[in-house]
Amino acid sequence: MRSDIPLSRDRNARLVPVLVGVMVFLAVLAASGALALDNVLDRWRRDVTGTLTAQIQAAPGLGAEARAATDRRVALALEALRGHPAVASARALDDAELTALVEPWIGAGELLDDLPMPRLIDITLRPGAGGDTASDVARALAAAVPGASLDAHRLWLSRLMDLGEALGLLALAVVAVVGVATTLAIIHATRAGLTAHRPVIEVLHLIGAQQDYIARQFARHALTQGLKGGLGGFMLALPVLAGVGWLAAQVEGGLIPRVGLSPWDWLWLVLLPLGAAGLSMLTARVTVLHTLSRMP
Amino acid sequence: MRSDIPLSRDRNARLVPVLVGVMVFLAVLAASGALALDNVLDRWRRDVTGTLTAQIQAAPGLGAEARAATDRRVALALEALRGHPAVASARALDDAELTALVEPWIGAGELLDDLPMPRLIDITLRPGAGGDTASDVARALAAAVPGASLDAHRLWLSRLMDLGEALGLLALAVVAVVGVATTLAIIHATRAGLTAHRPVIEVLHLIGAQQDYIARQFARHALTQGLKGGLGGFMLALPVLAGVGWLAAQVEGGLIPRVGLSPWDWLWLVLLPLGAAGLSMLTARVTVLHTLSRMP
Amino acid sequence: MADDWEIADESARLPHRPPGAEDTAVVRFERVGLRYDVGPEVFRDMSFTLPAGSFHFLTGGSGAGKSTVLGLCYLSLRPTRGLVTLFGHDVSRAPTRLLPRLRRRLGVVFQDFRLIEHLSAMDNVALPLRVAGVPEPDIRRHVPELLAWVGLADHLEARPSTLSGGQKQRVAIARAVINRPDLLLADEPTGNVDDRIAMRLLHLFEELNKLGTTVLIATHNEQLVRRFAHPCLQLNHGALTLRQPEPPQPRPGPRPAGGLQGGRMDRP
Amino acid sequence: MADDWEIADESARLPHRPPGAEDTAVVRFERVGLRYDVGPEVFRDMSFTLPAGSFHFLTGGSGAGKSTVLGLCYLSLRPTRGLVTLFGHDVSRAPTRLLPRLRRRLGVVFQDFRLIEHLSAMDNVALPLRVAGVPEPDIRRHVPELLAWVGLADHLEARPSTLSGGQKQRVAIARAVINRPDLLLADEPTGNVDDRIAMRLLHLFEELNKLGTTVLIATHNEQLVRRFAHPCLQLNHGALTLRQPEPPQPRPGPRPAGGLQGGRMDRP
Ligand SMILES: Nc1ncnc2c1ncn2[C@@H]1O[C@H](COP(=O)(O)OP(=O)(O)OP(=O)(O)O)[C@@H](O)[C@H]1O
Ligand SMILES: Nc1ncnc2c1ncn2[C@@H]1O[C@H](COP(=O)(O)OP(=O)(O)OP(=O)(O)O)[C@@H](O)[C@H]1O
Ligand SMILES: [Mg+2]
Ligand SMILES: [Mg+2]
Repeated sequence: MRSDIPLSRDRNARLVPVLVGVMVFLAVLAASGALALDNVLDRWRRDVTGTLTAQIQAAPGLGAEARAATDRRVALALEALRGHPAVASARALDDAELTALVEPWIGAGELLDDLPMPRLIDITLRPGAGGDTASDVARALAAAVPGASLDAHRLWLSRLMDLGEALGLLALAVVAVVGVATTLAIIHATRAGLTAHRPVIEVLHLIGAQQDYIARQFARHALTQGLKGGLGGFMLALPVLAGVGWLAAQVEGGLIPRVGLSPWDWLWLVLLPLGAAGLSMLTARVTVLHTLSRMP
Repeated sequence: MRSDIPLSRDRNARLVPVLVGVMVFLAVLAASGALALDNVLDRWRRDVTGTLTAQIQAAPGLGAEARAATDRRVALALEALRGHPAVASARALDDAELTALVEPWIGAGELLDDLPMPRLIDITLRPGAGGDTASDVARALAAAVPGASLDAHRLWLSRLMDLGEALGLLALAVVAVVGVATTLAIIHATRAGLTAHRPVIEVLHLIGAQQDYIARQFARHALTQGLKGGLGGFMLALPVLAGVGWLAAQVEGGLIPRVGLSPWDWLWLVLLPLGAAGLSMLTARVTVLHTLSRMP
Repeated sequence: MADDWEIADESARLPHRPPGAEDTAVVRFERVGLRYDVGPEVFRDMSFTLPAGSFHFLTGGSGAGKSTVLGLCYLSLRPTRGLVTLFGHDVSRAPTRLLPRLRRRLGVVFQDFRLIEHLSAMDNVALPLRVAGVPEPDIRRHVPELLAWVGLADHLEARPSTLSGGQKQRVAIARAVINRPDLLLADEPTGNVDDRIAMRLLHLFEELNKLGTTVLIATHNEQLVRRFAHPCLQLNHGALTLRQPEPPQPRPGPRPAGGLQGGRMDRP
Repeated sequence: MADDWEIADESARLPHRPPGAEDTAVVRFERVGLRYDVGPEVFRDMSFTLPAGSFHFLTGGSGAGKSTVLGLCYLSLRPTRGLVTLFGHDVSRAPTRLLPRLRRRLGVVFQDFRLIEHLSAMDNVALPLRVAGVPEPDIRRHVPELLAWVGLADHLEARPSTLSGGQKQRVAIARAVINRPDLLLADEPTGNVDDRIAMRLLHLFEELNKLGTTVLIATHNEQLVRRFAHPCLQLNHGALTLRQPEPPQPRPGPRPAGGLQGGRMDRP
């Protein structure tokens, strides 16, 4: 393509790239936050949905006899659970698993062997189990086996999940609001940048340039500026994201899954600066054509 | 004060208020998020720090005898706990409290009375108890009373708390980053708005206006514009905050405390638009004085 | 410069204006009236015709409406009433697609120059050629030549803000004539230059006129009008009168022979 | 208008210039040189003096440096070499605090007008008064009077962009003279108006001059220079020569008696 009007020599017009940069920066932060939250929720969902844990109190006393009594209770509980219509499968955790679970809280050692440890049963529910299934199973279990109860912990986690999902929706809503604000700001900055160019548009018009020729000049200029700003803002956001990721990795507990972004998430994030630049370009085009349409 | 140069008649200069508005809007959202998170953490902290719950398994069997045996275990556990140097006080939950706790999971009714319910003991630790105090207490308790254990649930919550605190720090960091970006954007928009006024500054200068007179005109203009934009952005953020608050209220669980902002928090939020307007004013003043200082 | 500016096959470039058809109207006003927004009518019932190849001055007091008449001719304004035709097209009813093509046949010197501030003198003058899609090597050849001819060889890369008033005006004139327009409209084109340069610029316009360009020059400079024997449209209280040139006066000094060639004019 | 513009106690307003001290230099250039950035020197070793109460023209070809000389006088430029004094102060060494006070004693008509686009004609003209802290009621009285006098009574509230070229120029002149400056610098002040208005404006400048204002007018209009018998500074290739007025020519038509009074000039 032949040489065009060198609009980019206009040194006053640094505002648009800087503002697009700041906006993309903020939008990337907001979007990656929402995406990471969504990922966490996803893992929780996979962990929690459709599973329960039953706890069977150990029979009193120490020694082999008491153990045998406890084993019987567990067998009884398993039978009761497997008979329940909502339960797909039930599996008792073995000693090693139990020890591993308790160890962090009470410490390892021979002490553990002496304690009358409660037993745990992993229950998988049939798909489509309703919200009160857990209470139903709990009642059935308690009736069948004395000293057996459902683990409130898991139940509570499932509630936390609901909360998390609602918070996720909320985060998405906030991201949407940030997105709208960002979009408006980019549109406005681009248009304001063009008001400084109104005399140029007028002269080009009076010189006999086609509307499309003029609009293309400015759209290309805006695209370049928007890309510069958008990619700049994106680049600035990367170290911040890395820092946040590092902090998050530091605090990862057993419950909180690894916070991270999938390749698909990255694709979404990369679309933000490109979208901002495209938006700036489109705004320039529409604004210029609108300005021209009001000139005779 | 006498009539001044009516800068506000310049209709092209709507960019600065709009951008200040968008920036304040985003900053208010970010800051109120951080403040609300801080509040949640604060309540968790108050709930969790220095308290533990011990669980005492019910003695096997039903009826008064078994109950009495369980009561003895509780008394034993209380004694052991009160004797522990890290424990400030220990209190057994009474039947009503226990029933209230279990009810949501298992359902109310006579069934409950029949079940051998485990007992709970609220433990308050002495201030300054270290991180491994809980394990220490747990070991002492398990040694003293068979079937007694510390509630892993609370322990886990304390870990969640640590996570939450780290996340809170992280949120503050993000808010700081947003704040810096916002500040830069407002400074830049104000300066860009002034480039359009450079000929005016020049003419005023050549006409013999004092530097301070010129700077004051533009600073006042920028303050007005900044206030307009900042308060606008703040007003727009209010319904969003209300919506988020409503959503949060919907999902409040027993564990998640009420998400809300204190009057002090609101003071901080109100400072944002005022600060933005002040920033805009200061930027205008500095920019004009700088521009003037480079004119002979 | 010379080769490109001397005529060669002018008729080929102007198929719409067969040689000898001097009576073809390039601009025709018929009972034209114009008002800005809600203001009073600047003029009304104005009628005149600029035949192809003619050369007219347009005079009138400050605020009489000269720039307004020119604005109607270069399609920056639409008549509130009446008919304006340009190259035979009714401008009020011409389809929008057509207007850029009409505008490219015009050269306009604006009273306030309207140079693009962030472009160099060269890029400003090159603008009409770029817009018309002229190949870049041609632009690189023609533009410096024309700028040298108006005395700005040393200022090719200068931004308009670093040029003196008269230098800006000459850049504006160069931009108006660079594409050898069919109709040249100049608004006070000599207000910022001294008499010598004014003469030289007027000769440039006459030279273009001889190549077939229709010329209309709005000016306050009575001397200029008297010195160049061309008919003059006089605007007075919204009424237009045509004044035929007085019997030719002696021209000041011999007219330069190689009209459009010649050296620099800067700091004469 | 008349009362305020007719002299009353001029000496009281100008304590720095005792009556009769005509030899006091308002502007003095001593071997002044100036270059823009890295460009060539526009002129060098320029020396001249404008005594208090004098009236000079400044002529020279386009790009000769007239606007540059004026820019040095109104403290928009600093000399690269040599000494410029204004009202007896060396402008290169005067403390920054002092400069605004010196500038308020000037009235400047810029070649490109430099009107503030978003202010009405009235507000533009009122600017020097506002800056000097004149009470608003006085502003409301003086400004419309002066604008009426230059023929813009109908355009008090017009934005500069809706004014014709000559109307803008008259607003610029009104702004320059509204505070009865001690030194009036005008750059091509009649480039956009017809001869009648040019005469009228020149008479305004002479009237001010009689009240004690020192006047320096840069112009290309040889006719004007010839018609008003004032000394003329001629710039030529960076060198300045002073030309004393030729023996007085017959003035064109009787000079208006009530010099600064009179009707409107719009669309004469
Ligand atoms: N954009 C506009 N909006 C409103 N009024 C305008 C506009 N442009 C010009 N006018 C008015 O129209 C009248 C004619 O203006 P015009 O510019 O045509 O005068 P002119 O003959 O070119 O004068 P000059 O010689 O001073 O340039 C003037 O009174 C002017 O105030
Ligand atoms: N800001 C600037 N930067 C660089 N060069 C400049 C600047 N202003 C003027 N010049 C150059 O200085 C020289 C003198 O310019 P000046 O404006 O003083 O001329 P002038 O006599 O006023 O001409 P005119 O009659 O055309 O207005 C010119 O060659 C011009 O290009
Ligand atoms: Mg005009
Ligand atoms: Mg000049």
